[in-house]
Amino acid sequence: ITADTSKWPSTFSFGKVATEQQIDSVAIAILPNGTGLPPGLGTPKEGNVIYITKCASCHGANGKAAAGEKLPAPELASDSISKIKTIGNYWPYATTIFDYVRRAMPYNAPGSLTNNEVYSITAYLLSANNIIKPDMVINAHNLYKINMPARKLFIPDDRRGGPEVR
Amino acid sequence: ITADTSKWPSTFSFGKVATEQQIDSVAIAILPNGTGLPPGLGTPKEGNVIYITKCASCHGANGKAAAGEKLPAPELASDSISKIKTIGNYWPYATTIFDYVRRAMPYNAPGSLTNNEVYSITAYLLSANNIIKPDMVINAHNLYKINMPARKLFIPDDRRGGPEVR
Amino acid sequence: LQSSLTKWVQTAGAQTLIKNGDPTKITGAGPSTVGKRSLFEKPVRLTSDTSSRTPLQDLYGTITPSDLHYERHHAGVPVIDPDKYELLIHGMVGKPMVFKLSDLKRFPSVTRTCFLECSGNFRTSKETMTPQEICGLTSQSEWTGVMLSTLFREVGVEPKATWFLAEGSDAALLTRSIPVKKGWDDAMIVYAQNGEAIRPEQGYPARLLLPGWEGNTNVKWIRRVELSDQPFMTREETSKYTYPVKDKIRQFSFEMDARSIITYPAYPNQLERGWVEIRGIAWSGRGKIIKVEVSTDAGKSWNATNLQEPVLDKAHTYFRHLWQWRGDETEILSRAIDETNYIQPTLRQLIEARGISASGYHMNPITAWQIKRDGKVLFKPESFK
Amino acid sequence: LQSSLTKWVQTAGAQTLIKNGDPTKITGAGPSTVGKRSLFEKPVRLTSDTSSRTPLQDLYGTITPSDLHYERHHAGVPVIDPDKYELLIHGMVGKPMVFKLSDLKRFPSVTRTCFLECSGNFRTSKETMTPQEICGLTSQSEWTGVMLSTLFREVGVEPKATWFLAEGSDAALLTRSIPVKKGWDDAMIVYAQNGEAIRPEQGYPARLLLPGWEGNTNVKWIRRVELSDQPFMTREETSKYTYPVKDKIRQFSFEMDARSIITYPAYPNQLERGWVEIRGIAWSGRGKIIKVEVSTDAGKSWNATNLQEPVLDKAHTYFRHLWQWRGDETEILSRAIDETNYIQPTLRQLIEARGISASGYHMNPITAWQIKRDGKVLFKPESFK
Ligand code: HEC
Ligand code: HEC
Ligand SMILES: [Ca+2]
Ligand SMILES: [Ca+2]
Ligand SMILES: [Ca+2]
Ligand SMILES: [Ca+2]
Ligand SMILES: [Ca+2]
Ligand SMILES: [Ca+2]
Ligand SMILES: [Co+2]
Ligand SMILES: [Co+2]
Repeated sequence: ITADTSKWPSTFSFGKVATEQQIDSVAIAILPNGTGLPPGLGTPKEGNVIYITKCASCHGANGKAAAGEKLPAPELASDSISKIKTIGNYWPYATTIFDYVRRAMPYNAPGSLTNNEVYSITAYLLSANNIIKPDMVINAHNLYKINMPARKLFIPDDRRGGPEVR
Repeated sequence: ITADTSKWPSTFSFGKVATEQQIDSVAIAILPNGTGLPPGLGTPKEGNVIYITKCASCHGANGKAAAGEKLPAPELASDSISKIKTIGNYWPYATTIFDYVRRAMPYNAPGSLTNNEVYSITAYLLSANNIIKPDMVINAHNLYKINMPARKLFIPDDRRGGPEVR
Repeated sequence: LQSSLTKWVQTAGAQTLIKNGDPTKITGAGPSTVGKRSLFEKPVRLTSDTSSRTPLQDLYGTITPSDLHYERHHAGVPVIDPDKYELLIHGMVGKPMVFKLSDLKRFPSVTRTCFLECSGNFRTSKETMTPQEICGLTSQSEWTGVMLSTLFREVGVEPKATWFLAEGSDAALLTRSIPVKKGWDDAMIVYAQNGEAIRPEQGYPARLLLPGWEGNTNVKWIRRVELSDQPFMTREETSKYTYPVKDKIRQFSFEMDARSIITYPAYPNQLERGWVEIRGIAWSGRGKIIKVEVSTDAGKSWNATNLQEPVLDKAHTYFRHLWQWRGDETEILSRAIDETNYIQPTLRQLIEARGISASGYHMNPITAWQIKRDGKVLFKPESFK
Repeated sequence: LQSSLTKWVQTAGAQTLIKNGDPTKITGAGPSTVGKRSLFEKPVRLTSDTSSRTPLQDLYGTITPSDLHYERHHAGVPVIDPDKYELLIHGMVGKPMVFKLSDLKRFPSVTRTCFLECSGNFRTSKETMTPQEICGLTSQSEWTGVMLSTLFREVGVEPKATWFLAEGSDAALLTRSIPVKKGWDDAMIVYAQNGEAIRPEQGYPARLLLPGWEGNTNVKWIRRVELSDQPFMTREETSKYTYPVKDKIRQFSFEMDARSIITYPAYPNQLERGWVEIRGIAWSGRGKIIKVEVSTDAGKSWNATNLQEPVLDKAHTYFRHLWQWRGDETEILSRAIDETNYIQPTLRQLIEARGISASGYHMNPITAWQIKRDGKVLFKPESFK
């Protein structure tokens, strides 16, 4: 699967140079260092209101299933005894919450939230997982600095190839 | 695409030995030496009657298209000036007529003719192509002996492989 | 509550018809038991009463989707119940036998990819012809089945048997005589195509596969193999699938000689100036393709092309050649060269070799495409009578 | 009069529903624009809300029919108009560019066959599980498209770029971070599958193909590639597609380790005494399969099997082994060995290596089938928690 590119032209000139506007309209990804976070802000309290209206029907009242309840979507918050993987005990970067919710949630209306709504929901979920205080204001300058408990557990693939089962 | 059969058993014992009856019910092929021709007989005259009822609608009144007519099926008889390939100028073996008509014609009711009907139609088609006399009786003992004009033209593939275009 | 997600997903299913919505904002349809093509893709075979042609210009790579495999029937497509299906092998054998489909599947099996081509796969008339119209009676599949030699071994083919009859269970009871040698060599009884059961139009539940040999000999819906010491001289090997060569008629012309066709750019493509990857398929019934050459100057000079690996025996081989079109009028051509060093001929060479009464069988001439100054690509018809 | 034949043929078309007639006496249906499966064959994917599984036990050879390719979606299947489709490549590049589908198709193209497998492809619970239920989240296609390296060259990827983000245009806007090295190595943007346009469920009109890497990274419906000097830590590479290994969580576990499964005999087959060709598929995300071994005595001894040629890199490889079953109760197992000399492990070996909190991701244990005295074939479930 390697082509002999020695006779290729330096450019085929297919396609067009992307304009800044074209890029900005879709380049919504956020890096763990906060690059890409938009202006705006949010609080757990406002997030809670939005969460109840737009998220709770699938993810449970507080991001948790009541006893015996089977949710159609993953639980999002955990207490210390929970074995279920949630933001609190499994997510290594707070920026991922903002990025994911903005692109994919609510499941039935993805891309419908304003940046402020996403900041608020992110703040609410972090608070519900006891990671931030219930009155913290979240924005582009502090979200990426939040220390996530699971961060220290993550290691890049340590399989080494070859005969070893790992 | 060659298997190492050295470790194979002498027989896998899948399938069943075929009974004589099973074979006879389907083994209808006829060799050019007449092997396989069934008992029975036919004449061009009787064949003509059957032909008109069961064949002419597709193959034309006498196995030929009238001027300007486009038949839905091949012409079956030719005169000396015709360039169209028919039984008379292209078929190398008379046995093929019996074999083919019995298995495949009439197109809309294949396998519906009796052996005597097939003998008669074969006789008719040979006669319509001026290969036999209009009063000849055709049966298992003489069909394969009929000399077909095109026979001498046929040669087995004379391409020899390799670079030659042939 | 689980059902609320199911409901969202199902509601979303109805939205597949929304062609103009932003797909990133509409939950899509959920998984299905059997997939379908995109609403925007409608490749079709071109049908006649007795055949249909593969849309070569719409395809990429080497596999023909099974539902687009070319067809050539002599009495339509039979409906065969696989539980009632039987293959009889008899004649000059030690032990005549009947195999059910389930028996055939129990034998050691083999998978191979090869092309099929109708030996009548040749048309030339007007400039507005697509690869499908010119050359669409060839397709390629991955076939799985049992080697005919495995069955020959099981029934004990007698040494004096030199030919066998293959008979289909269609309404034509189509029959062909095949040299036993091919049976021992690489013939197969195949029951699977591109991973699944063979399709009805390709011989369900089982067909004869004779790699590299003219399509008609690959008897579909095969029900019977009769070993003999001579050919049966069936209608399909006398009246049909034979052709005048000078003052003789060539019979039992089995192998398909090497051939190729450029499928891009081709009619009805509209070429744009600049770099063009010329693409096409090449194949030979006599073995592997070792080289495909392309000319972009109407046959004056020829360039080697890249062959897509793996290059398989008797298989469509994808070729590609990078070319810079500067807007000049020209002709582009391809020619296949196989491992026997056969070079795909021009129509003139074929007529020279076979005489002017050459018929449409086993015609494998070089196909030329005309490139017009405005980028129109047109077939270059050549009179052949 | 031509139409009278057409009429016969069309009347015959209605007869396809006659299942019990003698097919040699009924003219069959004529050719069609698009073929259909036999009425007697109904292979189906097994669906859940978000996935569907390939019926491995119904298949032969190495190609998965496109409409039976496994699915795993995170927001369903989007409907994408190919004329509106665009791929943006930007970030750490010399020249950010937008390619329409027609642009992508103009670049030098490549065809390759490889498997895809969801890294969550592992189930074990009861004895009555088919290969499809245990292991149906893997399929294989022949893919055609442009090497990602060709596009990297075109946009001028900066040397400091070490990762790229791949983003789908489904309603999940699914994103994964991929090392740039894979992009230069064998990554592709593919637009064709098994000869035709890629199917909607596999990413129409174009997807990322990362041969050998976990299914989720092969981003479907790809709309954007952003070059960066670090991974983006998206939800799919943090919350999902990571797994506990002892006291750590393994992330960016891309390669699918070698695996195999016997697809015949398997549940629900009923075995008959005598010779049996054991058949199955083996694959590795790290290169070619060099050997598949089968045990017919519950793992005490192992036999080499025949591998169907051509054996391709990172591809489902069909294996076969002839075995005589005399009616004894036993277990049959297969294990794949790849060109890195990795030997497919047992579940116990995997748990030993990863600890008891091992999840279902990247689990590739040996699958065992129990053969009962009466010929019943049952899966052998193993508790793993
Ligand atoms: C209609 C159902 C539904 C609604 C409403 C919904 N979600 Fe979800 N959510 C899902 C499903 C289903 C998933 C799992 C998707 C997947 O795995 O690809 C999910 C996943 C998530 C995840 C990732 C969980 C994990 O463990 O990886 C987060 C975070 C999330 N949703 C947040 C939200 C927020 C915030 C809202 C409201 C603004 C919301 N969801 C509304 C169905 C819903
Ligand atoms: C409904 C139309 C129809 C009827 C009725 C019909 N035929 Fe045919 N016949 C065809 C067609 C169509 C073909 C060409 C089949 C093919 O090429 O596979 C054909 C081919 C033949 C051929 C071979 C011609 C050649 O050049 O190879 C013969 C001989 C023949 N028919 C004889 C008969 C006879 C005898 C009958 C009546 C008993 C008959 N046909 C009735 C449609 C018909
Ligand atoms: Ca790795
Ligand atoms: Ca020959
Ligand atoms: Ca017609
Ligand atoms: Ca049945
Ligand atoms: Ca479900
Ligand atoms: Ca369009
Ligand atoms: Co043909
Ligand atoms: Co997956």
